[in-house]
Amino acid sequence: MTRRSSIVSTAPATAEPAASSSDLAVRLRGIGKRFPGVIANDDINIDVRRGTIHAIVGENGAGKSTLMKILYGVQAPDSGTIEVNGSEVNLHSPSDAIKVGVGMVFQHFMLADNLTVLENVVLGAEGLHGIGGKARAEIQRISDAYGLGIQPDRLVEELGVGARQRVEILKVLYRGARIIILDEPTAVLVPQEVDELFGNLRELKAEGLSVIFISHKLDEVLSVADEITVIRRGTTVRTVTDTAGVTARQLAELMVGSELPSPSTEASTVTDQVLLRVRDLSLPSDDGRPLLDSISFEIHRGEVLGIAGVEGNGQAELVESIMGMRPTARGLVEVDGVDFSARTTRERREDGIGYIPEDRHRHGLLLDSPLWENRMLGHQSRPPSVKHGLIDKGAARADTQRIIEEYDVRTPGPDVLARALSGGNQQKLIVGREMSSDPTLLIAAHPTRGVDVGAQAAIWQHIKDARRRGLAVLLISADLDELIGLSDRIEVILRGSFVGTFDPDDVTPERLGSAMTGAGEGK
Amino acid sequence: MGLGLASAALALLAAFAITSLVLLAAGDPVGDVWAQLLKWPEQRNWANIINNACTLYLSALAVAVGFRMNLFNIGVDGQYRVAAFTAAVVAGEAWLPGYLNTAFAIICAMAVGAVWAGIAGVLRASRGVSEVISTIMLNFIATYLVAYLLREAAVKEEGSNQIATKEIPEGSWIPGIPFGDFEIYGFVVIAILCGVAFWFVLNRTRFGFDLRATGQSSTAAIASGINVKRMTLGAMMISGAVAGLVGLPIIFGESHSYGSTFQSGLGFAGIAVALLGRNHPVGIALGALLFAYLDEQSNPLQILVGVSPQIVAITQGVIVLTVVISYELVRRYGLRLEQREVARALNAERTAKAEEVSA
Amino acid sequence: MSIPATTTGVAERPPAPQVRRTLPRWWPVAALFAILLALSVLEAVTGADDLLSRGTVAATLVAIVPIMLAGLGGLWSERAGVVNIGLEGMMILGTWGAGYFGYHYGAWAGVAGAILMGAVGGLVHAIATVIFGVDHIISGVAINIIALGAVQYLASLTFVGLPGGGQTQSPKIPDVPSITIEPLGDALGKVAEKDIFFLSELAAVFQAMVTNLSVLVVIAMLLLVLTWWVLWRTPFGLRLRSCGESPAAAESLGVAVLRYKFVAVLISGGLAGLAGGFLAMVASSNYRDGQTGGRGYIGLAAMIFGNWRPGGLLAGSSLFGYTETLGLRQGGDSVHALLLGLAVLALAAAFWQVRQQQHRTAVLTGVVAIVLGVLYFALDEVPSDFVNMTPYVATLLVLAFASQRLRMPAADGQIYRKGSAG
Amino acid sequence: SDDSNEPESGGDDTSSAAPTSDIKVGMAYDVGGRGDQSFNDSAAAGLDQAKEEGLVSDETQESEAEDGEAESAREERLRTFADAGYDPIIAVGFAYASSVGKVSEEYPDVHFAIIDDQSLADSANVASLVFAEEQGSFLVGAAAALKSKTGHIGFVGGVEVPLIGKFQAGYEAGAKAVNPDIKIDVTYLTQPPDFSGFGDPAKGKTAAQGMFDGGADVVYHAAGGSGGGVFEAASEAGEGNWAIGVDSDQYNTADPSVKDVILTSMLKNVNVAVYNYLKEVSSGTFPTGVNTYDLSVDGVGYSTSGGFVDDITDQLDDYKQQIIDGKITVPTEPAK
Ligand SMILES: Nc1ncnc2c1ncn2[C@@H]1O[C@H](COP(=O)(O)OP(=O)(O)OP(=O)(O)O)[C@@H](O)[C@H]1O
Ligand SMILES: Nc1ncnc2c1ncn2[C@@H]1O[C@H](COP(=O)(O)OP(=O)(O)OP(=O)(O)O)[C@@H](O)[C@H]1O
Ligand SMILES: [Mg+2]
Ligand SMILES: [Mg+2]
Repeated sequence: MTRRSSIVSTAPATAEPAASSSDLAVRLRGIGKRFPGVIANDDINIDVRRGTIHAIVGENGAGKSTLMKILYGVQAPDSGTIEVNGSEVNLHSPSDAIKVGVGMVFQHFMLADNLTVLENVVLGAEGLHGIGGKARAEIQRISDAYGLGIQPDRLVEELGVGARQRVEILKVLYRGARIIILDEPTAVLVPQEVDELFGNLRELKAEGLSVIFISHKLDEVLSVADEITVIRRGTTVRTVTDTAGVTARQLAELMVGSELPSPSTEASTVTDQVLLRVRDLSLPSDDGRPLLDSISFEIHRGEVLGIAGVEGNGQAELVESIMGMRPTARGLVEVDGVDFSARTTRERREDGIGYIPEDRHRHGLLLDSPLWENRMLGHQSRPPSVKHGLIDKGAARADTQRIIEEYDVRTPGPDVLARALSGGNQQKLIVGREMSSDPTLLIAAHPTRGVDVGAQAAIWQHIKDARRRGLAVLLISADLDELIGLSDRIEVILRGSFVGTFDPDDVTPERLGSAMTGAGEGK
Repeated sequence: MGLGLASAALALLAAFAITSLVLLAAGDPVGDVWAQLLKWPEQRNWANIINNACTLYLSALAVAVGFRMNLFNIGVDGQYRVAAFTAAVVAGEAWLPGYLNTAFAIICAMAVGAVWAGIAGVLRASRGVSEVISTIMLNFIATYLVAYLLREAAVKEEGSNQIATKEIPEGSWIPGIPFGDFEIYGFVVIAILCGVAFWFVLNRTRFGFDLRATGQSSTAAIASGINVKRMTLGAMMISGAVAGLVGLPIIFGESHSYGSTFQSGLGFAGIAVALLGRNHPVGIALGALLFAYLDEQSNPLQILVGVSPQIVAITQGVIVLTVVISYELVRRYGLRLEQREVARALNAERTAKAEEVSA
Repeated sequence: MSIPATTTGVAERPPAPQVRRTLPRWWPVAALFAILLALSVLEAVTGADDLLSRGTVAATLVAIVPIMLAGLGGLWSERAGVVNIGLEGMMILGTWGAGYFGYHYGAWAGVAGAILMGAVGGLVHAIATVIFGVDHIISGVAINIIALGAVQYLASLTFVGLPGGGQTQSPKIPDVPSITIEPLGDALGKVAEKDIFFLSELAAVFQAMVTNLSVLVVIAMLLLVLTWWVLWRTPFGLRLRSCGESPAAAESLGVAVLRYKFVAVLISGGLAGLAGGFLAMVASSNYRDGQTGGRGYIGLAAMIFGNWRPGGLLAGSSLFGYTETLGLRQGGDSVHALLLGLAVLALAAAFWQVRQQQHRTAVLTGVVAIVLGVLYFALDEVPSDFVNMTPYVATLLVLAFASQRLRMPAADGQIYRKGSAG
Repeated sequence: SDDSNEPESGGDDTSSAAPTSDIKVGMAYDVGGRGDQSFNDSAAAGLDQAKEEGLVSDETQESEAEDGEAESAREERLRTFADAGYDPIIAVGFAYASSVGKVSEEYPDVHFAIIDDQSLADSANVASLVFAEEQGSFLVGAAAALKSKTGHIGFVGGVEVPLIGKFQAGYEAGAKAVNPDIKIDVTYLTQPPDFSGFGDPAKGKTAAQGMFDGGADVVYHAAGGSGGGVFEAASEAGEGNWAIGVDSDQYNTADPSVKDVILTSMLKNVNVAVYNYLKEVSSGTFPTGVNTYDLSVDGVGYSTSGGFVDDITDQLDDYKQQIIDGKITVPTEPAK
């Protein structure tokens, strides 16, 4: 094994055998996969050494998930060969993959909400320890061994994201997988959870397991991975074996294939004009415990207020209450001096609130409608798309075309179904749509979640530009770097209350993280 | 479009084949049956076909309104029953003269249909009761309710064992449209207008957009500011209002009263037709005509060929199935074609590049 | 469709440590006794003595079974994620199967024939929905149309000319055996006649269960228990349910989703067929056109009412079967008495809602209670049409008050294609 | 007539015996058709008898209605018969009233008969064959009251239509004539447009069981095919409980296991009406106007098979005579 000091390292083309194949857990050669209209994978070559964490990075839609699904037998490749532990395998279904010791944690959780943790874990592997007491004991054993802290008899729907993530990993371990694929496992985790996860991964590695790890967060990748493969437009462009020798920036450039613009820190544009005033906003839940507990804050024109918090502490409820989507919310919401409390969601939108929902598939898009109809969604009471209650298709299409161009949405045109766009491009369309009505207040929940670095920078730029024009922004994000970089002020939310205010100029992700988990103190 | 036609043709062919197989297996005269079914209908039969298609069309339209919003209104049957009864009673009482009476009765029918469907809408919107179940229950309740009211309101003709509501005065009948030597329901015009309105409202108005959006994703609809509960109620009531029209061609064009032999089961047939027509007004029209055609042509089967006319019920059901299956098959075939084209384009690109490099 | 990993949203609640009140395991038994007690009180107060007579209970059992079996069919298929609105059609096929095979080859052949014919319907539904990915509702509706036409056509081919047979009915089918435990039945009968409050009613209930009880009723109840055991206590059941909750997750763990769905729909059809067979063989004694009378749909309603669970399904079918039976027997009086019971119940619910701070619903419920009470005192007997409405109105009312607690399998009704995991 | 002629069950197959007549009859049945063991079957029996006796050609043809069908479907059925040369055409059941009215005008040269309806009495080519069901029902009502020990009897109606109301009205009047204080339970199985009450023995059984359990000891059914369930209920209710059949002598057609509980049957001789009609047609005259079959012509009556009413025939025949003489007028609608 040679250590090279340059990022210009090996591209494991067939010409150069990277390591003796006995050392390899997985060896992919010439993998190709086409979807109607898309080439997801094209001549992919990757070697994963045993006992390592191998990261795969690439832009949205580069083909990472597809490749992993091929390795896990969900989808069949159109061409190429897969070797696991030195012998070639034909994977027709996940059960084939499980048999050869491959396990996968998907980008989107693969859990049945209405089943218990136990049921989710033993499903498909009932032959190992049955579905009863023995299985429960085994789950408990694994959970304790890796410190996963899992209660087997809880319903999955009662679990938070972090716990769900751990259930997913436990599922893989339960099956005795030696090769574990994690597709963007950190997207929804807070730093502490990420650290825990990485701790778990290192433990696995120490036991000789191999981990394939996909993430858009390049510094994470650099901190945990032993080797990194970059994929661009469906092909492997490079494998980096010396992770100490590369920077996130260099990786990003490999991913997009060009130089990145540097994100410039900008001067504050905060004015003294209060735009959003929230007083004593409360939201009771069915069981009496408040989801939001007397929250009060203000946002000025030109100000970005960031909300940090572990997922499930009331961020979504806060956003939805301000948007008028929660009928049981109590308290004052005032925009530009006008009381909005009694208004419907539509009226709030008409009167200047833009809304980027955190779950674009559920709240942001009509997946089976063309883009121009998606342009109308949430704006169906306003020109240019709709006039006097009638739809102006021509105008809607034209304005969609404008968004496509201004926001660099990669699509053949406005008549394509939203479903056909990759996640990042869907997100850009939503951002473009919400900006197009010149809102005075933008509520942005995880505006760049799952979006690649290139698109991320573009979305940030759009938000910054609008802020300069006087836009007030309520920003919710799990990406603390994003929060710190964009916000003028950060509030930490914990169990439905604000527990601390931070100045982004002098706060570290670690301090935020401890405040979010209740371990630290607010100011 | 070409593929769409192909799928329809494929479906009809498959239904033809399956029906023939059934007949063969049963030892019935296959040739004679098809000769009767495919015989060119006489003018009189055409008139019947169009008339029956008219009621089917309205019924299917009512179902389709719900479908577009992901609401499954199984209750058209009950809705049209209460509505037709109401229209017959109101028109029979003739509180207003001439066509005013007609118009008033039609409005009453639509209102009653809307309210009846609205019960399911309210239950769904406020209590989360599945409209499938509530409308089924409401169908049964409607049956008993109308039976009771009919006995209360009925006038019995001397010597007849039928009971019916008071006959509508002739001035309030809707005159037929001449069709050769025969007449078709004047209500056909209203049905066509309903189809046009259906298309326009759904595709060209904000309300229609809201409705379709809610149907596609209620969560996205909420986030976009649509009041989903109100839309649910609204869609259900519109569906019910259209359902209220279903029995009216018969009431105003033929029977002029509501009696115990009033045609039933139109609501369920409407579901099949709506599905066949893919919830599109033109498709529904074709589906309604096809179903009415089969019904009409099969009627004499027993008398002329000695085969139970129920054979066409099998054909009709099979058509519904084969249409959707063939649509799916054709769609998959189209996908594969597209995939192959992409591959070819890619290969061409590659060879071009390779040549460039070697050049 | 990809399954979003996020947990927040309007419908989904963030994880809240739910205060789940754990009821003792025997609560259904307690509830049953409470209901019987309430009915006894009602009998005593109103003098309507048919609410809990042996005849009522026996007829109720017979009325429950077809609905329950159909609902069980729905349960199997929907637990695997396939909506089966074609139950009605499969039941219809079952009635013919019972008539044909029962007449020619004897009672048990009739049972087998009913199951087989229902399974044929299930097969069509499975092929359409699982293999071709047709919308479940469309396929179900088509099956209902086809089945109705098919049995009428088949009947005209097979029953015309047989003694007692015709276009619309089969000859008489031999009976499946019934069970009577005579000494016990007699003893219970004596108690039942004594008119001791509650005890006599209880005796009547048990007497109905040991007198002239068709074996098919017993089999149906066993099937209910078996369903619970298979679906909730075996790996096969876990896999099957996972296909209805999250087929993508199931496939990602190597479960052959399509195969499980296919099998589930077949079983569903068989059960619905048996439901039809029961109608033809036990509830009456031959095949008749239109015999099912929408019970397939009602079975579906009972299943939803029962929250997609066997116990709940039994409760739903019982509500239905009971009110239907009351209506047909001494309908006017019994339903009249029920009005009073309902009024009291609604009043209690209203008070409870007041305590729960749900004032608007409380007012609504209170109004309902008053209307029911007024009706009770204003009428001597409920007109027959309204008597016949009872089961449907009751179902509607109960759903209106309970439906928020219902939860259907998460992927119910969705079309699943292989390779959609991830 | 030719006794070797076997009854034909429809169809146009050429029978061994040469047709003795060229009268081609078209029979349009109501829902249920031939084989319903009830009303339609009775009409079919009349036709069969006429064929057997060579009064009409063997080339008859039959067709039946479907549940809830469109009016045009009924009309088309009649037209198809007429176009195919069938004459006369017999419409079985009042549901055909308006169709016969319409089609008979379109085909003035074709002859029609309709059963259970007299709204077309003035038509030149329509014969109305109607029955005094209330009179026959009166007699079985009297029989029920005479036989009842509990003073409590029941009536199960198939579908709540005016026609069945006549049965109920007569039954109640007859029972009250015997015992003015008698208690009569009445249940209808379904309401139109749900006509399944004529073919749902399960419902019939449950309803009758309810009555027996409640103390009734005689139950009369006018419920077509559902009546089988009423008989079963009576049989299960045990000794001393009776059922009364309807339309034909059901003692002869019911399942042997329940024969012993069939006290009597109210005879509504549709077969006689059809046969008489065809006999007249074969003799060259097409009847028109209203042909009422009542007690005086034995168009309705009660049966004595089984001998269970032998002890009361005198009283029943006395009532019969009073009705024929007009001393008793039987109501045709149940008292509210
Ligand atoms: N089932 C599918 N059908 C059609 N196209 C698909 C399918 N799955 C993936 N694709 C396409 O293949 C390409 C690669 O997708 P893939 O999900 O592998 O990207 P990715 O690298 O994982 O992106 P991301 O970072 O957004 O997760 C995309 O362009 C996508 O549109
Ligand atoms: N069933 C499908 N049919 C067609 N295309 C699909 C299907 N499933 C996925 N895709 C394709 O997959 C791509 C991305 O899918 P995926 O679910 O992996 O990511 P996403 O959630 O959309 O994006 P991100 O992960 O970046 O947030 C889309 O562009 C879409 O074209
Ligand atoms: Mg991915
Ligand atoms: Mg993705």
